[in-house]
Amino acid sequence: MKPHVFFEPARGEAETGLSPEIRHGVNIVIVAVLLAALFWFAFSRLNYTFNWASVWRYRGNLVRGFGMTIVISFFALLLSILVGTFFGLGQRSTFLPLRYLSRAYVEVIRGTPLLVQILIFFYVVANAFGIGNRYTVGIIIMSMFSGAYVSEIIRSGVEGVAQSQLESARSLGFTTLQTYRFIIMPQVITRILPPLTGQFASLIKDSSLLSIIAVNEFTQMAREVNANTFSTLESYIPLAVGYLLLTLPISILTKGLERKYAYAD
Amino acid sequence: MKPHVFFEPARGEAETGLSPEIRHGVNIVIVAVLLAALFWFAFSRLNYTFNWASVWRYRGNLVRGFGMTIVISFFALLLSILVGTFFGLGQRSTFLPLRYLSRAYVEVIRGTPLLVQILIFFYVVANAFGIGNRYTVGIIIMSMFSGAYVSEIIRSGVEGVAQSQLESARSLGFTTLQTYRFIIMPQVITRILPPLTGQFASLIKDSSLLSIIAVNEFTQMAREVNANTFSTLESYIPLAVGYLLLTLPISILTKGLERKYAYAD
Amino acid sequence: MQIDIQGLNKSFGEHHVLRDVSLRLDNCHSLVIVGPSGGGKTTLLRVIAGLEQADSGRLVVNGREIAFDEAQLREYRKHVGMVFQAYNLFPHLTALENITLPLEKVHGRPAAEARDTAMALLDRFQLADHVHKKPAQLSGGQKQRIALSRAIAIAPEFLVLDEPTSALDPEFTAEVLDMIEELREEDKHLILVTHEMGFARHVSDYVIFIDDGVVIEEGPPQQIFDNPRHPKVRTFFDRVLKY
Amino acid sequence: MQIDIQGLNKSFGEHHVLRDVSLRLDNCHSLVIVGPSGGGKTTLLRVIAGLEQADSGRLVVNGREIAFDEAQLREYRKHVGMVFQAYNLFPHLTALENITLPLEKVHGRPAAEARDTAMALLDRFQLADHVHKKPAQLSGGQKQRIALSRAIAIAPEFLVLDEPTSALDPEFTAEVLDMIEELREEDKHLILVTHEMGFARHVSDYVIFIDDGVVIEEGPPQQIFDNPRHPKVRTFFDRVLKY
Amino acid sequence: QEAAGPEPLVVGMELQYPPFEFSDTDGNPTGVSVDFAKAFGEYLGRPVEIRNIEWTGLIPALRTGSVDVVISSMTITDERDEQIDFSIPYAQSGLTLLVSTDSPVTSPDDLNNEDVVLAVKSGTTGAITAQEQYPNAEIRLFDTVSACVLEVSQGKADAFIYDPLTVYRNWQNNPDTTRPVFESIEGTFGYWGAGFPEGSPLRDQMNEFIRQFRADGGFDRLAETYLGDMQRLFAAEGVPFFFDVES
Ligand SMILES: Nc1ncnc2c1ncn2[C@@H]1O[C@H](COP(=O)(O)OP(=O)(O)OP(=O)(O)O)[C@@H](O)[C@H]1O
Ligand SMILES: Nc1ncnc2c1ncn2[C@@H]1O[C@H](COP(=O)(O)OP(=O)(O)OP(=O)(O)O)[C@@H](O)[C@H]1O
Ligand SMILES: [Mg+2]
Ligand SMILES: [Mg+2]
Repeated sequence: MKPHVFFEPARGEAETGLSPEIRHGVNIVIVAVLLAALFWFAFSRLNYTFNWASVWRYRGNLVRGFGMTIVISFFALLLSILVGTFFGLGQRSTFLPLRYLSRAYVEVIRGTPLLVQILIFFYVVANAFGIGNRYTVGIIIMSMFSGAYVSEIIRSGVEGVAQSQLESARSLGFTTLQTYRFIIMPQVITRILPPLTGQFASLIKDSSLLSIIAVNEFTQMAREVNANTFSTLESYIPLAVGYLLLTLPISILTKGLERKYAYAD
Repeated sequence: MKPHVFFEPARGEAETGLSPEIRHGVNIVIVAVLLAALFWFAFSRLNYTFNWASVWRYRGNLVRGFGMTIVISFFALLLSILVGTFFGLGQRSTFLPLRYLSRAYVEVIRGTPLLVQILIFFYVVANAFGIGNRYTVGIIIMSMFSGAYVSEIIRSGVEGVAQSQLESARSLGFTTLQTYRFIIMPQVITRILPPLTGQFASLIKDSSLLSIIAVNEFTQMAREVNANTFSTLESYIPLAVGYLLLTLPISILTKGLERKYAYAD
Repeated sequence: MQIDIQGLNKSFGEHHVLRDVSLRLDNCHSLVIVGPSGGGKTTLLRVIAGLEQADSGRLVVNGREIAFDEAQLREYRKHVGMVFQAYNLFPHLTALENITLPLEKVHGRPAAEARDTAMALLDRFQLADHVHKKPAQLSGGQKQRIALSRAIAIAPEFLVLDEPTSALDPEFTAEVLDMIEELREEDKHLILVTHEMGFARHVSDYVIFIDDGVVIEEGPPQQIFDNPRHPKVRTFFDRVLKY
Repeated sequence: MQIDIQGLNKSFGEHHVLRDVSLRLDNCHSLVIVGPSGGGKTTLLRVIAGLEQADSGRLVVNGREIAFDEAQLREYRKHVGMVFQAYNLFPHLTALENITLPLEKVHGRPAAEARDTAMALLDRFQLADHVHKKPAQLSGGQKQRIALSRAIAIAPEFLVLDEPTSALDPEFTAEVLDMIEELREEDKHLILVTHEMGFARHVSDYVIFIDDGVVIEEGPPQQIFDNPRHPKVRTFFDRVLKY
Repeated sequence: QEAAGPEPLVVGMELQYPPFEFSDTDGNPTGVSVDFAKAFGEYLGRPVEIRNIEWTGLIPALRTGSVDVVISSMTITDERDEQIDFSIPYAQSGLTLLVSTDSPVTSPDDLNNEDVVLAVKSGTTGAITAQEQYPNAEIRLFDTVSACVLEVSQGKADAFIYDPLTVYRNWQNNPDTTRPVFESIEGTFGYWGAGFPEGSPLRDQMNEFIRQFRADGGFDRLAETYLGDMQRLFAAEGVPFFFDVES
């Protein structure tokens, strides 16, 4: 007999009598225990004595860095959606200079390291145009950088919508904006959310490179604590936990949206 | 009159008589000139004398780092497709322990900084299991990291395939593997290639973090040259160009695949 | 309804789908297009509905020239109710929302009014139990009825229907016939494609027969159905009688 | 063909779509299912084709019990030719590839043979000019003809057809009739849903009428069409005559 | 193969600090620390394997035992000492300033001022010093020396706190926009030690070796090879030289 506690009934198959909550709960616990055991084993093999006291002394710095990361990421995330939408649709424009500008933008930004972009943008471009505030510049760079990835995600989503749907919308007299708002967006959102969530997770973590222009965000602070206390694992484990605290809510939110907008076709 | 050289005819609109090659060529040149002008202006405002000679002496190091990045990225890229496919489909499995393991994997890997993963994996996990070769470990870490993002991209693609298509395949007697191979894959490839290309670009650049475990790849070498020559921008510009040289072929290749597999629906 | 089509041509690549189609009607309530599969019926309908630009030719409907300019066309399409051969419902919207969304967003009707309009039509088509289902949960005939409701709900100047009864059983086909009668009384017009000859005969004022992109016969239904001149048309109708 | 259905039930959520359907046929070449839209015809067909599991009940086709076990069902489905109401062609494959892919991959035919089989069918359906088009470039009737060809190409034990002539003009409908005649001679069987009563009468050995998930009348075509006992069935056929 | 020879001595260093530890144009590790490490290997009779590890990774590498010793111009501090064991000092250095030509700063005494912006490299003794001694100044932490230099040369920061060697070289590269202040910052004089995992038996051998190497004039030879002009400049500015260690 198939051990029903481990298997979900396939589409079209009848339920097994076991409540889905119990089945899922049991499996979540099993996986959690398994992973915990793996790490416990690995750490126990390690000849390393944890020294949390010295890191604890620096908790203030970590919290400040965490706050900075939240602020930067939040604005950059919103802006990168705008930037990504603009260049994503720009690549589909019939106005060719815009189309090629969008393509060049995507290729150059995706193709070069963020490190170099930050250096050049801050010390060359922003300098030439007299933009001095490093936080503003940081948010702009992060949204430009992340926007390039977002734009390709959005473009592929929009291109996945069936022509017949666009035609249907046209035949009903929807404007282009309305078509995007009411027809395309709800149809692609479930498809673009998973890669988009990944991109946002990357954005949050990549913002750590802003430390190169002395934006003292979370990673930089952890590095600093590490440099001061020389307890590497002790300062980086809170770092991992902190980032998880930032990315998990986004994951949960987007999972919810995915479910909300799910429809069969 | 609409300036036809800047506009592509819309779907269903007649051609304008101007050959598409000329139109596209002209616009590519215009965009290129525009961007060049912008950077020329920015750099001319910068009070900085470039000293390429000292960087040139270190070209050998840069080339070696470049080679290392190519090798690491190449294997990690291939492996990350495997890892991503496994966990992407794992999330759709009816075998619940696998499903939750896949979800946990994606959330933890995407949610925590690569830096921390490298440190923990190399110094704790690989250490406990006695894997010593840092290049092997580097490739494994990079593919595990990138695989989490790839898995979500693949999952969203696969979930975007219409139920009716799967049913059609089932009714014809295709096996699951054949359905993925002949029906799902060709239908999703155009949709997942743009985000996947972005992910591969990220992978190539993120591999620079492996320098923390003494894998001397491209970025590390550029930083070193930078430190050794006391130059500030001269070593980073070749770095940007080098990464572009790696990511552009991937972009071009995937654009080609996108076109090849394109179909209307 | 006034229709004036002159020398319409349309190709897809090598494939010449409409060849020099010309037609002039001055006072016609319902134009029916019949002909063999792949003849170009849908393509002609799409050109008339302003969804596809012809390669050459001129098209005037009710005194309005249909030029391929999106802004103008949008205004035009707002007043055309279209039913696609494949229905083209929005898969992410419920049956009800499929009808109310264009009413609210394109025609600016208040939500309550849009809902009432939609519910009245859905009731009439016996869909009251299915208003909150999405297209994937509906049967073929149910989808077609919703597509019809969506087209009629906007109170269009005229209707363009591509095989509107292909998935409907005789009962609902009769219902559609009744509806078309009512529209005729309200002085609304329609252009439709069908391959059900009984239905075509009932509904048409004027019939054109398209084969391989060419109008090979046209005229009032009595003439076309009972007395076709072109041999192809004759064999076509003979087949209907065979079963 | 032997069919033995006992107490079949199927619900989608609250909606009870098939209610206690039972049917026993011992020697029937072609079973036709008719009834009003939304009555459950497609659902019943999908259960018979092994695509949907019933909530309860038993189903035996040609002595083989259809249980919901994917591995077994796959073997079964390989010998059933299915045409869906919405055709369900693969949009990324050309007309030809839509037919040859299952032949090559599922039935292991050599590429050349698969191609010949496909071309013969496509020729017969006058699709020789369209073999390299993808579904989006084909007319409704063309798509339906390809779906039919795909189902027939695998030389199935029996065919399950959901409104296989809904998009076809009388000429091709007659062609489909001829084909079905041939299949009958080859001792192949079919189960089909249609709402074209003329077609149903021609093609059927046995007819069942499903309304609201219940078989309300069944019998040989003469009895059902000329002498229906159930009042609902009677009014249903009366409508056909109205136009 | 085990018997082919003694196990190699694995030495960790960040090859980003010429002329102490860096890569030559062929990519081979070279510099004062490299030669020093090799001499130590010879002393032990073990071959030396240099591993280029990013600064942050050095101490974990020691603590998890993936390298035997770190010789990377690392200043001995109390906090580092808590995590690893240090040898006796083998070199020393103080901190000096690279100042923007636009800045009014002329000596370290001007730094503890609200109007002053200090650029420091994260994780260095310069960063620690800035935070401890100049709480009133605005302190910006950067990842790289080049960013610190750019800040100063573009006038975005007043001064960059780093060792005299780096300050000298960067001033040479940006003579129009920067100037050095070689006067050592008070209390920043630090000793460099080799790092070992806690309790490593190699430490005593290293201590022994350092004394012997100094006595043999090994450090003077290294200074001559790698730091010739620098030694003269330090003398002219009155700055104590790297190898003028007492003990
Ligand atoms: N996008 C396209 N690309 C190429 N050929 C096309 C395209 N659209 C339609 N065609 C071809 O044009 C011809 C006419 O198609 P159309 O859809 O107008 O036929 P129809 O008369 O509506 O047929 P049916 O009754 O089967 O729906 C067909 O042969 C079809 O294959
Ligand atoms: N997935 C589903 N979820 C909910 N209801 C469904 C689903 N699929 C079908 N139904 C409902 O089941 C009923 C029967 O559907 P079915 O497709 O079998 O009808 P049908 O007899 O084939 O009708 P038609 O002639 O219109 O194709 C319909 O009322 C339909 O709305
Ligand atoms: Mg058509
Ligand atoms: Mg049906």
